Amino acid sequence: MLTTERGRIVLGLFAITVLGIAAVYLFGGKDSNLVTQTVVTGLLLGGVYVLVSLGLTLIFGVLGIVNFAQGAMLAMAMYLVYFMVSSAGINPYLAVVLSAPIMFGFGWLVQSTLMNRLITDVGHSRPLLVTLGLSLLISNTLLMIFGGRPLNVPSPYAGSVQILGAIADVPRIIAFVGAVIVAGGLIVILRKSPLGLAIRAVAANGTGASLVGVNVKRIYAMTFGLGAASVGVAGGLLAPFTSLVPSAGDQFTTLAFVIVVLGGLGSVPGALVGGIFIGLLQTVGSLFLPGSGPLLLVFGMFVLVLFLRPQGLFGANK
Amino acid sequence: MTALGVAAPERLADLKRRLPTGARLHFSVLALVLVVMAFLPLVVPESALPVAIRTLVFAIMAVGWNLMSGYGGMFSFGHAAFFGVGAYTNAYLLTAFGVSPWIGMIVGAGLSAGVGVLIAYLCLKYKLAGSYFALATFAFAQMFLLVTLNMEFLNKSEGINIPLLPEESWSMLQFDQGSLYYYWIPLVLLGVAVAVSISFVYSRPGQFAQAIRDDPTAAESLGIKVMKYRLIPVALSCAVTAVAGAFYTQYYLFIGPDQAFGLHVSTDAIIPAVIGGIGTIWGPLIGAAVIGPLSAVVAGFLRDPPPFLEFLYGTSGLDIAIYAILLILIVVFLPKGIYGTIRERRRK
Amino acid sequence: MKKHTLVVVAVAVALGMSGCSGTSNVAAGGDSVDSVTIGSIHPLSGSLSGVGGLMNAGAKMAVADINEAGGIESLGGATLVLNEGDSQGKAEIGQSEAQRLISEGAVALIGTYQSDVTQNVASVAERAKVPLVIDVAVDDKILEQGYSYSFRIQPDATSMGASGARSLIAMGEATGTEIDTVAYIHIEGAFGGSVFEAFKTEAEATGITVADEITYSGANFSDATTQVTQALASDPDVIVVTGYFPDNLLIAEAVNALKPDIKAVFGIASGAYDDNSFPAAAGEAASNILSANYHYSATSDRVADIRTRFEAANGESMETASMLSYQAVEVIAAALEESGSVDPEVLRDAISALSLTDPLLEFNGPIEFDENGQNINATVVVMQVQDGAVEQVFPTEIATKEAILPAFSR
Amino acid sequence: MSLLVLDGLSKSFGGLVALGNVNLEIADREYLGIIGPNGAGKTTLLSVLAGQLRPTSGKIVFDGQDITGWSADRVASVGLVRTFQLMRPFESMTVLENVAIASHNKIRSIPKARDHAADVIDRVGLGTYKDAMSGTLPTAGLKRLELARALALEPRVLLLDEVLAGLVPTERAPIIDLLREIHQDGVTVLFVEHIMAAVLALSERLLVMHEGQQLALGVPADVIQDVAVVDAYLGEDY
Repeated sequence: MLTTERGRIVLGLFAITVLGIAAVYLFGGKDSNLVTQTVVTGLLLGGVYVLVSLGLTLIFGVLGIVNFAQGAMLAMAMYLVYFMVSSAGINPYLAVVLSAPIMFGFGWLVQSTLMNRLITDVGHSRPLLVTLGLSLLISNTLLMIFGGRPLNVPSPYAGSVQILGAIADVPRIIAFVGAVIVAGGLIVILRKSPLGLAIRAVAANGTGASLVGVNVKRIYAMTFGLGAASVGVAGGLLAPFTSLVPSAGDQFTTLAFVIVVLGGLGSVPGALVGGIFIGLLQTVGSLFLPGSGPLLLVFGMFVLVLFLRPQGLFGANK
Repeated sequence: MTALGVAAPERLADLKRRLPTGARLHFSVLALVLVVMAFLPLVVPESALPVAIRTLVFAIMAVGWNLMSGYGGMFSFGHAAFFGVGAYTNAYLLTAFGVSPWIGMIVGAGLSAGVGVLIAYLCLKYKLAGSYFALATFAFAQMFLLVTLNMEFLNKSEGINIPLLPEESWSMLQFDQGSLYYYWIPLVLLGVAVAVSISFVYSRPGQFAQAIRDDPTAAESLGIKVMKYRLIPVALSCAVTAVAGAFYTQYYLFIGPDQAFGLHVSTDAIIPAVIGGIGTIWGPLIGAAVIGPLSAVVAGFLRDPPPFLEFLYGTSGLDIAIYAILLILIVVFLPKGIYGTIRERRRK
Repeated sequence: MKKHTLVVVAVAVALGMSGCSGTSNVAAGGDSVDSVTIGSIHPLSGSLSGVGGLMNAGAKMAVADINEAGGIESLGGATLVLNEGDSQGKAEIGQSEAQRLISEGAVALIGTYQSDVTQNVASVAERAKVPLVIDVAVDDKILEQGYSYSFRIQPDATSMGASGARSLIAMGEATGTEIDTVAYIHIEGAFGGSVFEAFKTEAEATGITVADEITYSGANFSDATTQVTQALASDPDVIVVTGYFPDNLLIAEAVNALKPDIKAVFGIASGAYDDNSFPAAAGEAASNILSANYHYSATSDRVADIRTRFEAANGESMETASMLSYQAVEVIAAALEESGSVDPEVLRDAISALSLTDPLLEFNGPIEFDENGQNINATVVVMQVQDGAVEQVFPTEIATKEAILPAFSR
Repeated sequence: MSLLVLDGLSKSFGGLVALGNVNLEIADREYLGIIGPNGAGKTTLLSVLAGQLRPTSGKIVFDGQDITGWSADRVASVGLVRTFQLMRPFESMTVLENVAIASHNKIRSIPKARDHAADVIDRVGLGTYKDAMSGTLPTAGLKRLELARALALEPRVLLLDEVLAGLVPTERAPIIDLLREIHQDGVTVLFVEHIMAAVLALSERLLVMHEGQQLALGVPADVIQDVAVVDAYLGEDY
């Protein structure tokens, strides 16, 4: 029942997207090369959004934490990679392998020392304020250590390739592929591993899970850790094409929330589909709307989804 | 005169009878607090005045936020929307039509209440609660920001400047730099906001709103119109917040999209209320009194550190990092906020 | 009754406060004082803390240099003291910092980098009757308020757009490069919008077509490929760009990836293209990008000396914004010297009447302010990234390298 | 004439029929007991009557007025008031405030509403807890609070959902007395309850429900003899 409904939604969204793009080709009055380029760029941008949202969908979906430190954690991961690349001279993509476990440890620590004290809280204000404080703390600590001047991580694979006549930046393609791999990895962990089973049990019913012997607080810490590790990978993959400033991640925080709600809380495939959809919407939108117009489009859609399907595209009915 | 003299005690007695003891106590404390605070500028250095004024603005916003989110139980993460509507209404009416800021303040409060009621009505109609409600209000604030950026008549991203007058004017709410009226006026506005809070909390609609917050199903089964009594605190909340916005514009003589609708505006309203204690009369004030000066105090301390901390001097970002740590610690270790925790201890 | 007493008390106290707080204000009229305080306000934390920190360091260095050279002679060798403020990039914090600095005795202010913060600080300065020397802040509107205490060293947005257009045209003629159509990509908002409008007016007057105007939101911009592709759809000779560092970088990278058949990427008031960290950050993509902007003089020995010492002291290259902060302190010091007074109102008149020769930036002449407070000789020069370094290429009198135009051979 | 008429009342959730074609006429001042195993649809019936759930089909007529599909607050204000099996106090409030919320429905003045609430509280025997925070009450106290809030609305029909559940026998007796008293004061009562002794002691008629259907209706003594009832009800629970 659920799978068919999901199937319908994916199919529907896919059809809407394809029809939308077709309409832009046919009636948009834009050069077809431009549209192709826009679609390719949108897909790749979607990959970036997916990377940033994957961690959040776990943290928001399982723990119910509106994590406003998501962007700052992303910046932290980027600086980690920068530090490893600039001091040890290692390949940035190798540095990702190291930054993910470090970020996992960081996330685990945050949840077990701070956030776990707040889980009995019925309101949402305290976890939110703590992550807000955390975000300030992280970005200002980065400022103290690295300064505010833009830094950069050179990609060993800089350059671009042609896809269907459109130009695509190699580091961005790597990030896109990375997004799919991370999503796949998370799906496997959640579906196949004992930890994943425990996480899903806790997400579905924390009290019930604790009754059958699951250490809920430990699972919470692991989940936040897993979310942070995803952010760690994201930071590493984005660093080669981002100007590193302590606030570099902030612009992604709000969009990540839009994507996670759109996809459905805690749904990894939802974040994947949602991220790509928002990337496309924003990029194709920018063909027709100047300046912040596409962003307005994104938020307008966000509110519509909240009203009409608050459980998100992939979320189970409440 | 005699008639008045005779009537007054009667009226007072009547008032006493109508007001519950709790409300009477709160009103007395409020009067005392206002009187004490009115003399505050006389003892603090002049350079602290801007910080004190900013703190008062925070406090008004927090009192407003607390009405909707503390007593109404609807967590707003988009109070910037209501602050901004108040600020821009005042700025626009003043610059385009020369309308007095006092009137602009009232119009802005009304408009903001209307906007807030509409947004909350939509959110409640579609049964958004908790984080979803918060994110929806946040999305509306963001949309207001983006729309303002594209509104020619609101000067787009440039914002609106309040023209400087050659001399002080009560009707145009403009005084000399450093005038203490800039302190006393928001103090009075804060007093009014708190008085509104107290009256609301102990009123019939206020009691209904709190019952709905605690348990909407039970409240409805007792004959309470849930939607109506949820929207009343929303309207009051938005109006109070809009007043803060209007005063902000008059004091800073400038409002832009980011100053009006930025994310930090929403958090400025939330932080003092949470730090002080959600759903309490005095929480927002105490929270503002702690948080408002905190970053200035930390920054001041670091500008002139004791000798053994000399090496910290000039490290940019350190003041905010310390502020962030203090914020986290207060939130984590005082679950009900400063005032809420104290009250709880006292009860036990 | 009660109210009146309150007012009286308050006024008395306010008077008392202003009396005791201004340690140096009272010693007006050529009296010798030990020290003179200048307040500086820059974004030392927040997203602009990088450039804010550099500017603050520039101002600090100017103060140190002046003190080392004997302080303000006409005030009996009084030393300068820099009281530093952090706007955090927020207008209201900037305003309260300005008030704090003034109440702590600053006789003049410098700052602030952002237009909205500067706007707020300017109104504080005006009301407190303390001069504000704006080092960086581009918006025309700041000086259009009719304020008499605000002065700006850098050119405003409109004049940058217009002179950017003139420079581009002149360079095209000088190198024999035909420039008929341009596409313009700029950040949404007052800054981008007013530079663009001025450019368009000037360019169209000389027969250049502005074929397309593409705007983007600075709040959310992580890939410029669409914008650049869109700009290329109108088949321009040159893509003109106005925006901040990260967006400029993205645009340069997108152009490099697309390798279009255009003659140049030409930044006007661009945050990145003449920044010394840009060539390293963009690598190949930086190569031959042009930028019309105000710039520290690359031909002056005095500037070279300041920059060398700055880099030695701070470990970072001294950018133009930082040089402007240095310059702003010099302007105030010169006015102090001229007036021999620490009365801010007298100081204002001195700044207004100033003619400061040997400016640290490539300007048309000495720093002199018009009745609005705008430096009349402020102008832009054109720079180009050549062999991994930012070089001045136009006008030819101040060029450090010859311009490469067409910039790309494709 | 009947005070409350249920005409073909049905409620289903998705494919699940929670209430199937209930037809019932309840006279003014009647005391109707409703029994049935868990999941029989008793609470659903109360929720539909109280307006919390909208019936899938059928009609509810109260005092000659069709109230089908009315919102819960409207139903409550015309005098059809329910209590909850799982008690739902307003936890941030004292006992007095909890009850005053209900009193406020008819009484606008705050002190008068409080006086009224205090009377009701005394009547249900919670007088000593008047100023206690409602969250701190023991189960028996919360049951009385539920009752007090409902009574403060001065209902014509009381819909009681297991007010005796979770109480030890010594706590039950005074509440049973109270319920009898309320009924004698002229209130019609629909009494969903598991405690058979109380049901038999109070009810004038007894409705037995099973899987959403009316199984039997009549004088308690007769109904209880019915074999089907024994099978359906006692067979499961005892």
